[in-house]
Amino acid sequence: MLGEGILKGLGETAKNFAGSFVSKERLTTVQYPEERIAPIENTRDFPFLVYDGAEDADEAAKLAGLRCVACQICEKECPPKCIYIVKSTDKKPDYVGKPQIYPARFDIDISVCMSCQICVEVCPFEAIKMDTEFELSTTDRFGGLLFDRDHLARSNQHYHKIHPTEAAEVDARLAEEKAKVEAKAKAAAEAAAAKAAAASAAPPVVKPAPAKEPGA
Amino acid sequence: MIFGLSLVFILTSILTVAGALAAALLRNLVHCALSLTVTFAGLALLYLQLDAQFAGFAQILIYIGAVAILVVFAILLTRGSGIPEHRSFSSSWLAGLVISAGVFSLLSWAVIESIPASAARATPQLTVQKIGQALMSSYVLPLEIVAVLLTVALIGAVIVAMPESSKGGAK
Amino acid sequence: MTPLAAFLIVAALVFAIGLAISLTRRNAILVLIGIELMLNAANLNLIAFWRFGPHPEALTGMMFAIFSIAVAAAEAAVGLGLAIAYHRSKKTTDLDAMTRMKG
Amino acid sequence: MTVISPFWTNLDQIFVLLQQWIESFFPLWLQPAVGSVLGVVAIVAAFPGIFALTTVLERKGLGRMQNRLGPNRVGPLGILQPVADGIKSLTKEDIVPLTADAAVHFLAPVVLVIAVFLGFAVLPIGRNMVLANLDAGLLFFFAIGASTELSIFMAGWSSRNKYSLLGAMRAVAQMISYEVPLLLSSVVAVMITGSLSTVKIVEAQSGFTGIFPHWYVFTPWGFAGFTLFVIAALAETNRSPFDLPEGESELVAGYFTEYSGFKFALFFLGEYLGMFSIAGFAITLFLGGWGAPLSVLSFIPSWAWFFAKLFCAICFFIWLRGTLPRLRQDQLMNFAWKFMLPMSLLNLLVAAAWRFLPEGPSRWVVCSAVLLAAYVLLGRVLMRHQHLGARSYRYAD
Repeated sequence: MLGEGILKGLGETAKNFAGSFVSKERLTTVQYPEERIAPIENTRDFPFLVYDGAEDADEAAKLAGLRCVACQICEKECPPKCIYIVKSTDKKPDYVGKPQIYPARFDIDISVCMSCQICVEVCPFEAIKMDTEFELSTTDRFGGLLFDRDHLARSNQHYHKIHPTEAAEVDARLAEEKAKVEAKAKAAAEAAAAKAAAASAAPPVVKPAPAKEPGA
Repeated sequence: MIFGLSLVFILTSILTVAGALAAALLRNLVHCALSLTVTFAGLALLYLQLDAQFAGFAQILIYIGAVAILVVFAILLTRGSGIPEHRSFSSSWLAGLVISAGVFSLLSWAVIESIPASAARATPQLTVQKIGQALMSSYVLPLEIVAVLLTVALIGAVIVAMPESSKGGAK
Repeated sequence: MTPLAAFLIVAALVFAIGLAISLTRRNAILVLIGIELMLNAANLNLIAFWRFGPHPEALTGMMFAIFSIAVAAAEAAVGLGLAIAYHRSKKTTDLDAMTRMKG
Repeated sequence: MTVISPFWTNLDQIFVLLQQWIESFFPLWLQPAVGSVLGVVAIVAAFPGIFALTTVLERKGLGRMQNRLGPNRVGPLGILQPVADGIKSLTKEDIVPLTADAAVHFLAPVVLVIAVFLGFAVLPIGRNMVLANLDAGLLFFFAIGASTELSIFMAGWSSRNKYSLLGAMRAVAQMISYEVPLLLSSVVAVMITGSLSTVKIVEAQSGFTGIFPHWYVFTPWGFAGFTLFVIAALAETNRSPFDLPEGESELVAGYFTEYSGFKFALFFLGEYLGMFSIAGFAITLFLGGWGAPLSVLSFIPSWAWFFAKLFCAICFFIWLRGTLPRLRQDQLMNFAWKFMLPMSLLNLLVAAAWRFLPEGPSRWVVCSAVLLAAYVLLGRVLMRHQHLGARSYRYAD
């Protein structure tokens, strides 16, 4: 019969219309500035540099804890080429104490960045992660959106706050690596000490069979 | 009341004549058609002044509503014509002008000479109902004839204007 | 200058302009517009005479005008149909070129 | 008619009394002019006000139908949204394309709004509250309605771009082919009333039997005429299922693509006012104009009833817009010439039969039977070659 479909359709919209006044959960609109929904776990907006140190550390402490060693892999891998790194001339000790180069200048132009997270994936040192901060509007279109190293550096605690699970894994891996390095360093130190002791106890004897292979 | 005529009449007649002149002189075809519509509207107003309400509204409905759109559609359908815009006047335009001027002077001379200054008639009591009854009683034959004529004419116009391909089947 | 004479003058003027259009313009559709104007001028005459005539309640003038409006509309349709058909076959609506009846 | 106490009659005639009171300040020869000017001012103020209200109503209503809130930022509950839209359209820059034909481009919205406002002259808003009580009022309205097509064509042609010309052609073709059923379905009410004057049509529907009014919509031919009139009215004003000319998806915005700023607002106003005037006429012809729906309620002023019915008509238009998908051009034309036209011609026949059959249930049964049979038959003819089975996706499933 002609017109049946129309009446069914009208009934449907009428039900929606009436329903929206009656049951509140039908209306899914979130009044953005006033109400906010919590960002889900792996939201990502623009990268930031991680440093191990206190949340409110000063410039020097931030730089000291900075994990980035200016290897420029992320700069090369970044599709829109929005990362610019200038290596430093001197070195600074990293989290295991080994002296490493650090970025004298590390700029990201977030107006170019497309939040693809490739820099995070390629970074071997867990130095760059994706932030969830999206209210970054500025009046100045060029300078305002070009973040330098100090602006990008955020503490590990912040990283834990925004991506808890991921941060935990990263910390576990770093701790384990640190432990391995220390174990090796300790073993190397023992071997050095043993050799030094052996050398001092029998200097004239021909070099004895090598000592036990240090712990693998 | 300038020399015996009401102001409204003068304004509408100026509007009508201006529209007609514009239709004659304008170069762009669609502008001619639109000025034609202005003339139709002016004429409808003149009918209303002559208390011919039904004729005035019928004029608006039929002419402005349908014929003007028909003319404009025809103009659009025949746009690719070969006439270069600048030579839109036919070769013997002067003769045409002289003839129409002669006709106009003849008509106006006849009008001024023959019409006695008769007193203004009382406005006739005219309702649409009377027109309806007249249509049904004394004019029923012309009504039927016009009805038949309209259908035949329009079907003919459609067949004439139909593109060759679909008409081929009719042969 | 009685109102009737004024109306007739206006009608004559519109008629003359319609005649001028159809005589001087080259485009077939504009000639049809000219004819349309002439028909309208005639209608105006009819209604003017009906209104100022001896017995207006006889409705003859106005009925005549209404029928003539209907007929003029039909005529316009047929005329435009012809113009479109001619344009489709000969790709021009130039009146000076329409000299042969064939085709 | 129950005796209406003087207070209510005054309230009912409050606008007429107001008009006479203001007229009394002027010299006698000037009074009719002042009266009509007041009427015009009232209409030009009232209906654009309703237009502003409708834009909010439409956006909130459509929102609610789609499980979302309508605009609620500007003013409490979004009431000031039309003010914001108005200022926005006034301050927006008015761009006229270079190749456009400036004169016609400017005239098109003006002609549209003038034609639509003229249509309100013969609309009876309340008891003896009609601006121009013309003897052939309905014919005047349809004559003016016919001239809006011209303004749409002027807009489409003068903006000199393919999309607007296409949109204009579609709009004009649609309006012309739906004007025929619109006129024929209104002739039914004229035939039974015996007069073209809108005031007489409303008076013919103002009687009550028991508490039910004599509205035409409660008779079989009246109901059929009403539905045909409303469907044709939707097409005439390019709204809801028939808004193909402004098909955003393929025609950008149809004939008013090249308009911006105030001229676009004028087109918008013209379209909405067209909707109000045609809804007003549907009310006048079939829903008893300013008559009260129940004799008991006739103490409420007549103009209040008219505007209440207009409000319901607007809500119905919005409801339809929220529900129905857009019709394709050929479906649109098919529907007009193959369903609407035969139905309205048949409706004329049924109304004639209704008039000459004796009173009582017999003519109800005959008329409704004829109309229903025709509806089912025509419906089947139209739906014959449409396989309305479940929709099959070639690749999806």
